[in-house]
Amino acid sequence: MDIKDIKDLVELMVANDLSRIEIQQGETHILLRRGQPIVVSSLAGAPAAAPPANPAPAPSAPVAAPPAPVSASDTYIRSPMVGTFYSAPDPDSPAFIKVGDRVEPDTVVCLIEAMKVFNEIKAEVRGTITRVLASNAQAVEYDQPLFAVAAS
Amino acid sequence: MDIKDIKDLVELMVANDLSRIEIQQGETHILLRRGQPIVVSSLAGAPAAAPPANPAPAPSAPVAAPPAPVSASDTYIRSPMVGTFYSAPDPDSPAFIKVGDRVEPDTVVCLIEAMKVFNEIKAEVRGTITRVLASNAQAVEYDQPLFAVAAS
Amino acid sequence: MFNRILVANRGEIALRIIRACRDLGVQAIAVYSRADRGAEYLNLAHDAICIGGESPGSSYLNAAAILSAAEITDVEAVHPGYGFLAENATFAQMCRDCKIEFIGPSAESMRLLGNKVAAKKLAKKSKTPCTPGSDGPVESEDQAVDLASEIGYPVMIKAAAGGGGRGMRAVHNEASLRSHFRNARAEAENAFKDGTLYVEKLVERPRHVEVQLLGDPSGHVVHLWERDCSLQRRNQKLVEESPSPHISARTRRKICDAAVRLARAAGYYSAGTCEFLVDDQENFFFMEVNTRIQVEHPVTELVTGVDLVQWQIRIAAGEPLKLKQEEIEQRGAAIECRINAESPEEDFRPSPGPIQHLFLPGGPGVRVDTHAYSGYTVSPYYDSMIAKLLVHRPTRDEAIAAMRRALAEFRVSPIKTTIPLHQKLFEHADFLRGCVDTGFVERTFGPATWKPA
Amino acid sequence: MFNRILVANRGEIALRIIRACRDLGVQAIAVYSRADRGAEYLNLAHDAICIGGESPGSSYLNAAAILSAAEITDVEAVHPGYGFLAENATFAQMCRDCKIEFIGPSAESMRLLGNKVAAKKLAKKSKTPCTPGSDGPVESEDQAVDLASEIGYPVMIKAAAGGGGRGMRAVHNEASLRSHFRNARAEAENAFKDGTLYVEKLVERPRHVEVQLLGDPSGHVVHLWERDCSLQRRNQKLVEESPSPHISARTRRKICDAAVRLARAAGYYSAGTCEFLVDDQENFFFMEVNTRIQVEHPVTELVTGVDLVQWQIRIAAGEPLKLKQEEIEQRGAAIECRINAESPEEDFRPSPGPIQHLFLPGGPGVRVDTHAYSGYTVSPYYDSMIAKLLVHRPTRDEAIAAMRRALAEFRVSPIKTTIPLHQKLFEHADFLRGCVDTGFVERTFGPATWKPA
Repeated sequence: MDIKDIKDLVELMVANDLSRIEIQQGETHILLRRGQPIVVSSLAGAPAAAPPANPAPAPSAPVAAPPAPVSASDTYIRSPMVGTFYSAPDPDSPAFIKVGDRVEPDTVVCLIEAMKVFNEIKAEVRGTITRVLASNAQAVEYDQPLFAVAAS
Repeated sequence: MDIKDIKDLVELMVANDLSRIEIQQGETHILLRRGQPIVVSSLAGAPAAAPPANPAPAPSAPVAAPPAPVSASDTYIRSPMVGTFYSAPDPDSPAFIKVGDRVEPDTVVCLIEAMKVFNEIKAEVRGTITRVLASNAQAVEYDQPLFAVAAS
Repeated sequence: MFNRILVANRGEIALRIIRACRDLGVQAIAVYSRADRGAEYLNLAHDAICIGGESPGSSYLNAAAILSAAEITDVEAVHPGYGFLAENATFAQMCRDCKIEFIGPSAESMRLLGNKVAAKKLAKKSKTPCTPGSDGPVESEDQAVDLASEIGYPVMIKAAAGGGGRGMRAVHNEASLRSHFRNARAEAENAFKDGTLYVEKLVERPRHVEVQLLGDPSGHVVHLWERDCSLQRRNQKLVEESPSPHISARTRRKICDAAVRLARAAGYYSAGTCEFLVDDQENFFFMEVNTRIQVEHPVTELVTGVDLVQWQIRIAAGEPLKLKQEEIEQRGAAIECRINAESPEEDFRPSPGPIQHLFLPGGPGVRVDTHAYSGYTVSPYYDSMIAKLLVHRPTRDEAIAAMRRALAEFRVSPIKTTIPLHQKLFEHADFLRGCVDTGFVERTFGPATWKPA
Repeated sequence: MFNRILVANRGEIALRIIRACRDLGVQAIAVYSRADRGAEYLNLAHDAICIGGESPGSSYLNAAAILSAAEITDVEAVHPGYGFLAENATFAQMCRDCKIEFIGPSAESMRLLGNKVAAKKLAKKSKTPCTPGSDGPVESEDQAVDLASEIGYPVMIKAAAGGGGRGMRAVHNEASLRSHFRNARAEAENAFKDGTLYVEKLVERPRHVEVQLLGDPSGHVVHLWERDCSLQRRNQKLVEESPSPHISARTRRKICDAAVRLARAAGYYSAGTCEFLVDDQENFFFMEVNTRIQVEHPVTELVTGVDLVQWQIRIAAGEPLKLKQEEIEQRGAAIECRINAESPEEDFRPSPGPIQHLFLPGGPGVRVDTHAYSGYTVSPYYDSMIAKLLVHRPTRDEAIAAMRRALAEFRVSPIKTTIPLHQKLFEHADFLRGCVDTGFVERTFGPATWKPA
């Protein structure tokens, strides 16, 4: 990753009117944003299917499962990457957040492990957690809703 | 053609709720009808494309041409067979009918020649001819509108 | 070559003939009934003309209407496809009397082979093995009983003019023979206006193996190897394949040579098919000759690389059949599934109506012949086949895997199709092992097997 | 054989790989970007997982996301398809470091052959003819000028790391060489982060002929004959065929043997393609090796009957390559048209958007590879190819007739496609005679020819 790549990505964002690009590659982590922070409501598109708890499913058990229930009024904190969801910094600690907690854009809400790297995921929105949609150690897709938030 | 075939055709009509079957085979001519005489308006389906005047078109000239203009209020006397349309009993005689003439169901409106046999075509409807849609010696398809009739 | 021919049929076979015409640079004139107006395949013809109403009798079976259409469109030949008038010798003669070539064999050989008794006589003459039985009409019930006890039960009662299983009865003893003889005759009377019956030995658990033939009027006849059509339901073929998994190379040679001998004896030309029954010991018995192109002809096209419909047209146009027997190879394995608009769950009741979504399979080794598309309406007036799905792969096992893949890709809604039955067939051990007979489908997938899970 | 592999690509090639997996009984896990969510082909995979946003950088080019997906779905191998990460040696190494097999050649041979200068060195070592030119990087403008005057104009400036025509310049005299040298270097810098240039003799009116290769790690390498891809527009292939109409049987042998020698010298395994330029005298010059499956691979599958994608997977799973060179026949003629969602009338501007009606061609000799269907939306984020239309017939003339027929059947609306261009190509005397070069399309079908009639 050098400045050239960043330039390309920015061009790409402008050309395609993307509001956010986030890339995690080995050690490198890049987050680009344009305009207001992305807040996708279920009206803007069906949420991704939620993978099952087992991060390495048996060949017989497909990853896809019925999507988590969502309501039009909610907004979501979505997974910015494919990986494994962890609700707490370590098995002995309490979860980063629970239903009813207020979050600020920079509040860390969970960890997602990808390629042996644990990534702190921030809320990116301001509001109150209404539901937790992913369970600890669950495999998650890109764009998958992790938390429902009543914005404020 | 024997009584068995007729029986089959009748079964077919009943099974498929057909209102009319007409068959011309060499010398044989068969007409079967159920319910009221068939009167198809242009609402009931687009009219057949009208073949051009030349009954034996050059390979370059396709038979199909833009359909004759039709209006929803009209009903049609349609060709009961594929063949060549003749508006008069012979070249020296006047046409069987012209615009403005009243027709009864058994009024002969034209001849259609198929397999060297000249078939007298009857109006099958009661009304006044509003337009003549086929021209003399023109090749016509089955079901093609020949005359527009204001029913009465 | 012809400049212009009339395609006297509908649906997928009309499209198949139109495609052959385009490949040959011949103008195809399509005919259609009011029910088929607006079908997409008509746009692929040079021109299309409406010849009658929905009922086949007023359109596709209406010889006068078809010949009138041929006259006003100035065609040089008529291709009848299969079904409808394809095996009607009178129609063939009518065409030729009008100086319009009928794309098929001579009316004489159609008549000769169309009559089962005459065809069987010819078969014997040309040393083609036949099932033991009455070598002619059986006049009376008693005569039938005597014959049956002589050749031994079970025996088959068949209509001389028969086809499609009508007028056919399998009987296992004198009592059932006597009880079925009369109604078989009545059925034949109704179906074919000819009550002539004959009786022959019933081949038990038979395989259906047929040989594809091509010939020209000069007497040059070749075979294009066999097709196995043992997967049938009520005498309707469901799956066809080549090579046959049931016969050895030696039997293959013998059966193909026998078919060629018979065709030569009949002075046969154009495309045709000689059908045989084959028992477990690979004994084969002549059944009948179909004097038309068949639904399942693409199976042979895939394994031989020969375009059968193009050859029908070429031969009718007077081209000599250039194929040499030793050049015709049977390469790899090909299988066809007939996809019908029928509901297997409801005893295969036809399921006509509009198709909202149609996703066709594709990719390696797949051929699809269909006149259907998203937005097409399956008409209730004609047979329910909406597509022929074929695969061609180096081996039978690979062909089966490819067919499973293609069946999974094939999506039709909302109408019901036979795809679920085909998917069951392609998982069944007996079919995979290649040992099924013509009764297999009804024994294995009868109504009981379709109870809602 | 693997139980489960990840398909690290999208569109038709993802579907192609999924089909190969189904035929092999391997579970395919598809990955998709937010733009491809809901695409039909994803339903044919055992499972599908979203790996990123619309931009390739965040999804199909995102090695970390793909490997994370591979980890959580527990696959044993990754198939990269073509484009995206297919020729990225680093990604191949990353996969193998994670104990996930990369379905392709070794990272070493990818690096070796990915570098034009190194590849050319190897070609010379293995007696594969190369275009005369700098046998290494050209450091300065002056050095380039000296070399050019030595080998004679016209010459080609090329980027060592190049591809897709970027960093390439044809110059016909010293002035234009000097003026283009600098911006070619800048372009190479931008495109490949490597400004290394080299200079070689420009082959005028060249044909593009490439040889399909298969090899296994034991060193067994075979060729599957050639493809002719001379019909190009701005270095993008439009039509590919096999056999090449441009070369004699003798040249065919020589060029195929040369490709095999080079692959052996590179210790190459899996599927690959060796590209050559051929001049009017049938002299051929090595261009480059593509270390991936190619868009046009089905052309070779049709003439040889060999499933290339299945073999890629088999070889990656450790199966020995069982094909013997003498058993690989080139049968009949196959042609592919790339159907792109582009408007020929508007200088081939991409024409993305929803497809309302899609009627695919079918019937004898036709193969269609497409992920599109009625209701599919062509995404603006990725390349514009929506289908590969292929025909396979006994002769080139018959293949051309079949392609004309299939192009006429192919209906896509309302988006614009390149079908009108293909229809013009298949009527053009030069193409029919089989004498075109890589500049033919731009010379003959430039913007001027698309003026509204």
